[in-house]
Amino acid sequence: MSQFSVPWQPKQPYSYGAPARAVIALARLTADIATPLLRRFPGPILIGAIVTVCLGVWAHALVFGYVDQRLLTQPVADAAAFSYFSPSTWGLSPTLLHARLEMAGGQGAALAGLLQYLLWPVQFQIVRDGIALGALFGLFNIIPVYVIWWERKVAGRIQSRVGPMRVGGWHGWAQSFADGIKLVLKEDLVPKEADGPLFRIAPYFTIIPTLVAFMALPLGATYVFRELDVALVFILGVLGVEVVGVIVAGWASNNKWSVYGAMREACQMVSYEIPMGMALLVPVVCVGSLNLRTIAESQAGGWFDWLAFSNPFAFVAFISYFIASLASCKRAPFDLPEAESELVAGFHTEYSGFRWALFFFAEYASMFVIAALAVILFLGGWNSPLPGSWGDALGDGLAAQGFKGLLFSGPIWLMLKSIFLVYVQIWLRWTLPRIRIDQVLYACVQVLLPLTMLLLLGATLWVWASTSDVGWWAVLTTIVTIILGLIGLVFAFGFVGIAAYGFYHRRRLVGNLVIDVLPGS
Amino acid sequence: MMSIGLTEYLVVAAVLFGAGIFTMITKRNAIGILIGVELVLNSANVNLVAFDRYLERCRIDGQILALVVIVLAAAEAAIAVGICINLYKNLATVDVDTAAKLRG
Amino acid sequence: MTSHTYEILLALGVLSPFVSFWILVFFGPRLGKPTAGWVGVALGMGVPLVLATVVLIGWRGEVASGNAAELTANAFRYEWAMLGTVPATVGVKLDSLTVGMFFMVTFIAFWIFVFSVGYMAGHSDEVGGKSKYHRFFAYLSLFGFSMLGLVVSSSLLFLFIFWELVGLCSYLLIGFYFDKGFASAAAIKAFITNRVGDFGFLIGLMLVYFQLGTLDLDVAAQRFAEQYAAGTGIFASHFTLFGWSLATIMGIGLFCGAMGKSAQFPLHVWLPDAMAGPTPVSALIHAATMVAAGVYLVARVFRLMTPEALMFIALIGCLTLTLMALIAIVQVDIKKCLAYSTLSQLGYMIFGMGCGAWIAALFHLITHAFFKAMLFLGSGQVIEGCHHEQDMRKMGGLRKKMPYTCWTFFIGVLAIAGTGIPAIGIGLGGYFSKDEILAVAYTRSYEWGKDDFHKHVPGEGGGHGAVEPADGGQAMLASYQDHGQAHGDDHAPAGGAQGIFENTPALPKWMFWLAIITAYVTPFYMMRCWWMTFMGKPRDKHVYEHAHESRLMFIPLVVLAVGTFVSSYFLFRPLFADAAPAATDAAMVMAIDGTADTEAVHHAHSFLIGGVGFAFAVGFAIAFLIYRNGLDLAERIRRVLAPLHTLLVHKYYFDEVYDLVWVKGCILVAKIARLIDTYVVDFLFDLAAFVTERLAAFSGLILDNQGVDGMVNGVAKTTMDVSDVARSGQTGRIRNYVLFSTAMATVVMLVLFWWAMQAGNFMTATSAPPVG
Amino acid sequence: MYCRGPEGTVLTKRLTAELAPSDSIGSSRLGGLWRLCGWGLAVAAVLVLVPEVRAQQKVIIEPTRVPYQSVEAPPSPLLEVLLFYAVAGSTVFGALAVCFTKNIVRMAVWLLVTLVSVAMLYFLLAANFIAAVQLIVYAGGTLILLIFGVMLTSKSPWVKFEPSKVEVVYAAAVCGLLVAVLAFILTATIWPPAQEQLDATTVADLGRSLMTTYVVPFEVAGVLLMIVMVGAAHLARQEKQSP
Repeated sequence: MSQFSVPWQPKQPYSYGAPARAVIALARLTADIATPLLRRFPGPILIGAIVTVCLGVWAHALVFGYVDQRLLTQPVADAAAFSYFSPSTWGLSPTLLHARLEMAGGQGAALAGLLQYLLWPVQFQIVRDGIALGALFGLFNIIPVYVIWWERKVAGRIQSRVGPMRVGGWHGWAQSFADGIKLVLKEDLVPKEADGPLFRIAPYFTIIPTLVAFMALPLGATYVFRELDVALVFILGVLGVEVVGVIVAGWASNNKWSVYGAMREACQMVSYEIPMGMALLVPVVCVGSLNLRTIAESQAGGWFDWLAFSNPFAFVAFISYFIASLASCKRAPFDLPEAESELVAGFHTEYSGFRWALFFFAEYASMFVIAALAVILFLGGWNSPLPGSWGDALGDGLAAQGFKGLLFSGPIWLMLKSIFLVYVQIWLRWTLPRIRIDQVLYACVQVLLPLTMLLLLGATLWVWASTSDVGWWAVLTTIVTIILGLIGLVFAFGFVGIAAYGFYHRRRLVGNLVIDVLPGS
Repeated sequence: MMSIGLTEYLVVAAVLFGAGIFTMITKRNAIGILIGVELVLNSANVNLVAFDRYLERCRIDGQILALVVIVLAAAEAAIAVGICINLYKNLATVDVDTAAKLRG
Repeated sequence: MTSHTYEILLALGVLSPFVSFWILVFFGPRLGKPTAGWVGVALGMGVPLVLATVVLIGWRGEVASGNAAELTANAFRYEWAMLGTVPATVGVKLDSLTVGMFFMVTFIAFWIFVFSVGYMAGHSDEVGGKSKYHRFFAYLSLFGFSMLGLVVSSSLLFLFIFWELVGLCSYLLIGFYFDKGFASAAAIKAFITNRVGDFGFLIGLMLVYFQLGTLDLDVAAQRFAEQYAAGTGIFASHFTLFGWSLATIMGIGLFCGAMGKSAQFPLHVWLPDAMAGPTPVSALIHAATMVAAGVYLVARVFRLMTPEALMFIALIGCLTLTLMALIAIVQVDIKKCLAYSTLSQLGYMIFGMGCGAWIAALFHLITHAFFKAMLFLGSGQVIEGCHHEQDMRKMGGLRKKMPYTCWTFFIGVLAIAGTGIPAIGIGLGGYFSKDEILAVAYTRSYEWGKDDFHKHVPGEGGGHGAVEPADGGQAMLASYQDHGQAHGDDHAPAGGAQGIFENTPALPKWMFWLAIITAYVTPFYMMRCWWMTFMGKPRDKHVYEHAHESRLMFIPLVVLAVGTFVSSYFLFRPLFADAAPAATDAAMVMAIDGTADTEAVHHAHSFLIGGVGFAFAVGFAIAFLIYRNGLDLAERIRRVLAPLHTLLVHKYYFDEVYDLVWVKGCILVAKIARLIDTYVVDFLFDLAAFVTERLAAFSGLILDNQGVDGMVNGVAKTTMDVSDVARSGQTGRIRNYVLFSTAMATVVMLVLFWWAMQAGNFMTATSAPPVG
Repeated sequence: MYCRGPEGTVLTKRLTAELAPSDSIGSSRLGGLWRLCGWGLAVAAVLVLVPEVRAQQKVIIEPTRVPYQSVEAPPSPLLEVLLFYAVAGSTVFGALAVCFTKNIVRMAVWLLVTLVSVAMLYFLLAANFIAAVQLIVYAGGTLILLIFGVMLTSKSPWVKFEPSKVEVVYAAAVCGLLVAVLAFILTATIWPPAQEQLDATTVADLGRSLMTTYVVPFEVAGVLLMIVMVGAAHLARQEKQSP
């Protein structure tokens, strides 16, 4: 065993159960298969994965569009009262389905008929919901894992290190999986003086609302689990519930630092929800809807149609929202509830293992949610920056649809933009110092709150003025849009340029550091 | 039982109401009483929204009233917590029985 | 441009100072001392001035191309709320009056703002160690917002709201140095005096609301005319008070507001005291905003005035212009002298309104605004330069130290005196505007009722074209139109006015003569003021040595001096003459244009040239003779006329009389009440107590021990028993109360339920239709 | 004899002494008789007045209205029924848990369960906006305020104040009776038949109502919120340190 002699009784090695062993085996298998490939072809695999995902999404859209058109719409049209809750399609037998298809005309080709039979379970709402929930849960799991990995990489680069490099091979791509396995297997400690039930349940209070927020968050025009007409308010609401978990965790730990962290969180969260909500009202006022799909589709058409560039108030509101959302998901420089240097990790001081991991899952998932919300509301959602008229020129053929789905709209664009905003959050965290609690509250009450109030008022007046029939107003709007859009373009190209410069000169920039001798760089 | 109508919602609201009253009666912590009040207000809101849904002449009105009640409840909670904190400052406890004496 | 464009421009002009106000309120302390002021200048008045210029130029084009009436008619009205059945509309009253006033207010106020930056640079702005610099400009911005809002309001309701805001701002600004007792007292005095006037305004507003059933100015005028035609509503014969119809009461009520704001005769006491504020504030109040608001109000509600009300207005204006001019003669404080001259000139304007000289009064308002702003800023320059010395007796000879101020001030003196060369058409300010008021007054006094008078009335018979822009060459325009333009030709009584004004009396001649005499007094006191300040020899070495000019402060002076020249020469008069037709829907407007050639104009001209054409020379000469060699001659005259001088120095003892009547009166009533309390009420109490005591002592032995005691104790014990039962619930614990009330509610519910079951109609739903 | 309760003993004694001067003067023989009369009067008043009130009540409560026949409601979709019972169950469970929990923070957590369940009830009632507002305001705002208040006022998580057992028994009896009566009355009432397939009320409709018909309550609520903000800040402010 150990060659060190320790003063305490060493624990007997824990014999893992069958599920844990299975997980470990699966992980090892994955690593064994993926590592050589990734080490060999990192670039092609990455690009290929992105393209595959795009094509998969496009194929999914085609198939489900077909299902909706051929299997659901036709039978439902003659059912008088179809409601979402109606189970009328639950028990539809293949025979009956076939009969209905015959009644509908049966002009489909053999392949179409085969497809219909192959896909008949998909017509049932409950089956589709099950599939969608599974996909959602997978997305919900994979996002934090890779955002955590990315954060560690970015942090490393910012601090002139390289970050995780070993696990899995290419740039330590499996680091988060390894951490996850470690955390699952760690002992779940509950302090003796803690309020046990609350302590145990608190992490779930943070993670479940985030998952629920994903349900109403559209990733594309049709990629939403439940399209709500009040989706924006709903997501704000459930993200507001998330904070209860943090507070309860801090309280139940029965630890002074944790309680301080919890109180800071409560204070900060309740304060910043107001400017955040008011900044979010700006696009709502501009578009006139709380439905996220309506808001995103109103920005279709290209870079200059994005809401942030259409209106100076929305431009400032975007920045205000971003700042307030940092505070509301307790990211740096507003990470006072978990300040390591002052509160020894604050509300999750006493947590370990899986419950600790849940907090981090929730944090990184909600980072993505607020970034996606910003993208949908201000940065055109799933629309690409390319002008929509270019896409119209392609026509409506199948290939053209795929091409358009790849280039002009679709979930991939939303993901790219959201990931970029997540990257900005990470970037801010590793470059800005934490601010004091009084500065936090000052910034909210005396700066952001009046600012967002003015923005809301201004946006209202802007919209009101836009409805008037004054000729030169349109000219003014166009000019403002072009100016704002150009500012955005300059930022975007500047960002890309600086990144390219840094990448090209990465060795020169860090000088004679160990990066030159480490593998994978 | 297979038909969900107004009555079912109202009965749920009635149970909420009873629970809220019970909480108000059996708690000596001022904030506990406040929680009871929130329950009672919620039961009223369930009633209002149920009427909104099921009675034709209450369309919109019920939801508007529910909104107003939510606003009032938020305001009431803010003030009540302020009072609790003041109570704690003055008496070093939030036991409402301690606050029952008239002498300052 | 469409009318919406003008409206949006004007609305932006109104909102810009509001934005400036909030910016200064929130970020003022951070902007620091000069920056906050410049923000106020740029956003508070610079932007509105630019917009006002654009609108003015555009509007002149519209008037020239004849689109103005259509634009006015197309103005947008937003229905903000329903007050009962009366809609409260928001909108911009788009006509020449608004455009002209808007430009005047923004132009003058802009230069006053600029001046303020320089003025406040040298002044202490701290109270209790905290700078109030940004607050000053915030107040100024709010003042600008209120005044501009007042000007553009299309509804009486919003006019009243902005009206009150103007009052509030004047209160804040007059009391800017609120740590000094006299300033806060002056602010309170201004506020309370204005409240007295606003009370009347409110009465008038309520009459409009209840009787005319609208708050929109246009609709109100239309209904006014309709009600006159039908003899109903406010013209119903059973509604009279002191022989006045309700319409007259309404008109006088509305005018009461103007009396307060424009400081007319009985309510004028606040204006001289308002000098307690910083000098730019005085300039702002006296030239562009506050006092102009009253005249503007009368011009706006002119169509709601009956002849009786107009006569009342003329009377008040006449009294004001005379009495205040006399006081100005004896003032030694430079700002107070200017204040009383303002009062007198306001009297002229109101008098002109009362006579029907609508255009001339507004014209006078504009010219007066320019030169009075300049005079006040000049006085501010003097006071600032002379180390906060305001006594003119200690000045003298300042022309060498502050030449710009001296000569711009002199231009102001010339303008206010109405200097000009008759029959050539060269003159300044009052020469055109004031003399036109006098000409109209002359016509109203002497030509009125003559048979041939109405021959000069073009378009007689009530056609709408009776009044045309004055630069169109119309000679004398006296239009009497009633409600019925549509059937205007049906009644055209020869030689008499029609409609509501057929009974309009001639102006009493003494009013006209008082105005004429005052036209001689004005040049005298203004020349006296200027001479004492700038000419002669220095009388106080300390003051003289300190005197200097500030660049930032004299630029506005020069600009306003140029403005005085420009504004005198019929720049604005056509604008108001264009606005006048809209005012004559139900009212009477007279205008006299010097270039015309008719008999009545000749009468007026020949009289006025002889009467007041050289009044300025006479006044100047007298002042020059008296003050040429210092103050000795003036002192001798003062001794000779001591009683009169005392009367004037004490301002006819108005403050004392108000103090005696209202303050002391209140105290007297209180004292009398106290005496009654002490000697009558207390006596009765003592008597009752004495009697009761004797009776009780007498009866106690017999009744008390048995019957009364028994009853009292019984009642007490019953009460005790009941309260003992009731007390068991009074634990002072909230949860017990909740428990009891819930139990009671449950019981009540059960009982009701039981009764309802008994009655057999248990709580059936009320909305569903009965089955079967 | 009137001194009861541990708290107000001294005060009550003094009051008793002041209220009953007759004891010191010497009680009269007729006092007892008057006392009897007082009680008799009270009883007579009750006996006379109650039938009077009842008679008047009768007039009000007996309009000539034909009782409606009960219309059998159509069965609801299965999923809706299942969801309703699940959500109603969690609502009721959460509410009861709030009642019977002693620890104040746990109460708040159960309150969270109740509030979220009520929000889901609103979703079932097709009131999406109210549901979202319930989540934001109640779950995200009010509840956190409550927990915040607990944190500021509690010395230890285990401090408990308990009422007496008798009170709990009374409370249980009264509330049980209340719920029973309410449930009985509600189930005995015949409501008008529900509307078929109502769409969810759109936010636009709500907004339009708030800006037209209900503009006064809307504005009053705004003013109230502002007053409350000022008032709460005043209540919770730090006392100024005396120099």
